[in-house]
Amino acid sequence: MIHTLYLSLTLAAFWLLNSGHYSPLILSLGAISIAFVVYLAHKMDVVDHEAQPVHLTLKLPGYYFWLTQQIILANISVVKHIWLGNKTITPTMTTVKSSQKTDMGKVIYANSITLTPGTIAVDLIGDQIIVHSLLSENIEALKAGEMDRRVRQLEH
Amino acid sequence: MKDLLAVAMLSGIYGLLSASFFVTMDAVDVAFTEASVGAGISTLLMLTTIAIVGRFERSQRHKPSLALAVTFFTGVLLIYGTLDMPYFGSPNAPANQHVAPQYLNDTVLGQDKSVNQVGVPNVVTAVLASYRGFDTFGEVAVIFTAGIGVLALLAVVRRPEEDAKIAAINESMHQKNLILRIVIKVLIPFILLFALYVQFHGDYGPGGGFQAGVIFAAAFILYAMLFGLSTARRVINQTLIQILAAIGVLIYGSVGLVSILNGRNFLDYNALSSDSIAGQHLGILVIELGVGITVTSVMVIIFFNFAGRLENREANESVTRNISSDGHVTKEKL
Amino acid sequence: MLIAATIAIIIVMILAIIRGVIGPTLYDRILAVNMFSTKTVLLIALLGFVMGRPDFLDIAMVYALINFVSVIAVLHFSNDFEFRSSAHSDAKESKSMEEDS
Amino acid sequence: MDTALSIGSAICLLLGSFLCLTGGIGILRFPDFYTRMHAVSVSETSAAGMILIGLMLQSPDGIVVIKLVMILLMVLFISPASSHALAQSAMRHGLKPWLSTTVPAIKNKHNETASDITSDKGVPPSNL
Repeated sequence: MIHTLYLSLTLAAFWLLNSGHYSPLILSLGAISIAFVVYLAHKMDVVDHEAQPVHLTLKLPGYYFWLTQQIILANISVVKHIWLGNKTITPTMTTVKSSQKTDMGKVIYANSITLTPGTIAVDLIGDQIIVHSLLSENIEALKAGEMDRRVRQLEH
Repeated sequence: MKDLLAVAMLSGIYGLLSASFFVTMDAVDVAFTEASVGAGISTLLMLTTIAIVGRFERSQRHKPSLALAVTFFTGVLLIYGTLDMPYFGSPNAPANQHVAPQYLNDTVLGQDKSVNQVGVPNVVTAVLASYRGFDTFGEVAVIFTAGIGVLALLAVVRRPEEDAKIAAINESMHQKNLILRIVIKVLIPFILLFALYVQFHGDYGPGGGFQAGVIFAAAFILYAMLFGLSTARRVINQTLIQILAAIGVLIYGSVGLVSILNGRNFLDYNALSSDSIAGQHLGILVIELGVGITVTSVMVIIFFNFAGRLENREANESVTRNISSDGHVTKEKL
Repeated sequence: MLIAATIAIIIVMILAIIRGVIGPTLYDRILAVNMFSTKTVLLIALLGFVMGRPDFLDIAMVYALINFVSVIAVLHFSNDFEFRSSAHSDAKESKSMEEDS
Repeated sequence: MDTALSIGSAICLLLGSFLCLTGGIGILRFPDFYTRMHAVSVSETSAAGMILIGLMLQSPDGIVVIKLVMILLMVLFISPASSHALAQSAMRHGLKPWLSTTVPAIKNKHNETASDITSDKGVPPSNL
């Protein structure tokens, strides 16, 4: 129930922010559209704690702030190596263990790895994430577990 | 190039490129359609076809150089022909002297309510849906016919025993594509709502039934690809969607009939309401809805039948493979 | 500055097309298309500002979505494609490797 | 205030163009598919972010800013998913990555845990 409410609210915000036309006709069409989409979403079975992470709402902004910093730092290093050329890169592929319990947590962790330039989560099997990285230092940083810990904190 | 898949990828780039070109020419609505149809759905259907027929072209016996020469010659002639044409945007061009000035005067320039005949800020929508209502009706009929054609040629006969096998394949796929599955779960409601937003804001900005239908169908196609065709079939009833494709055309046509019954011409929306602007507005809204319904259903029908054929073939192949391996085993025993 | 950014993006689009044409593997081509369409999103947003018509942004949004759908489609059907390399592209790739390393 | 905004926007756009070009050079310069993905990832995160932020700073009204934010969020949400899907599919169809030979110490350590997925040192990538 709470997920339906959450979905309807986000959809309503999406419509209102995008629309820019607030005549009664358009608003009522918007309401009908939202109801229809929520109905379809229920029928498709895409309304649950995975798709609507209500419990994460308060914690996500802090995590994304930290992630943005990481992305900027990683960008600088990758840009440097693009200009320095192929001799300076040390591509590595290895597995990293993820300590998250839920699927949602694993997906956030894997997506954060991919979003950070220099590392790509190639595959996710059980709790092992196969990571390809441009530099071997990146893998070392991942293995140190800072990101893993932060995502795990997000789950609780 | 013999690799058809590479050709499909490059044609996707071509679609994106031509849409950017339309944007530079200020043809927003055309760019919108090109984005959703040219770069999106047609690439997707091409990929499905390649998956069915195989990736590599057979070696051809004829020489392509003659065809290339003819194409080149025609191209040169066409470019030579454009030299005689008026410059782009020239006020003396025939396109700007015939009916276009009246359309524009009636819609854009006549912002004054008493002059404005259509009352829709987006000129393209006004022209396509109101002045050119007949042509658009024809287009919808063409799309509907395409859907019927695909149904007639490719409709899959499904046997119930295959369902269990397909469901098992889907189950294994779920675990494999965990990340994509969750991302798409989050995304799908927003794609659907965005399609409806495009549908209903066609009066104000770029958009309308065609684009909205394609985006709406894209959401279903995404769902079918990630969650399996049989799950998607359970959500979207096949019979219902075939009926909806017809209903879309019927909605469009019946708007025309209502205006005839009110003593006006076919598709004259002024007849729908005592206030002519309100009538135009209502008429355009309803026919765009009809267009959207037909386009969505036909796209979904086409994709489902293509993909269903593929899935059936795979199921058959695995059946024959099992039989042949069984045969092998028995032979060894003998 | 808008014009400069537009030109930069067009140059990157050309680079992506080059990668799409020379391949050598199918995945490089998909990657090129993927990059090309992200750049198209940016290009359309920029053009909207250059031409003073910010309502182009809806199109940019459609692009972002459609791109995703087509990438997923390629990968979904990839099991049905015969992933075999021609000897020709093999040779080309290993040659370029030698030059690079 | 206006000049500050336009200077900020110009800096963002310039930086975005530079990052974009870097990504474009990376996709041509890097040796194999997986490393090229990193170059694309640069142009999709920071370059797109910088250009869109630059545009936000010179938007005429609120709704444009909101749409730009939405495009940015969408790009940031979709691009890791599609890169991941691409890499996953490439891996499963047996596209071998080109791995470095210059850092044997680290590589050997990882090879113990991941010998089944990595190809041998310095072997050029095989094609599909």
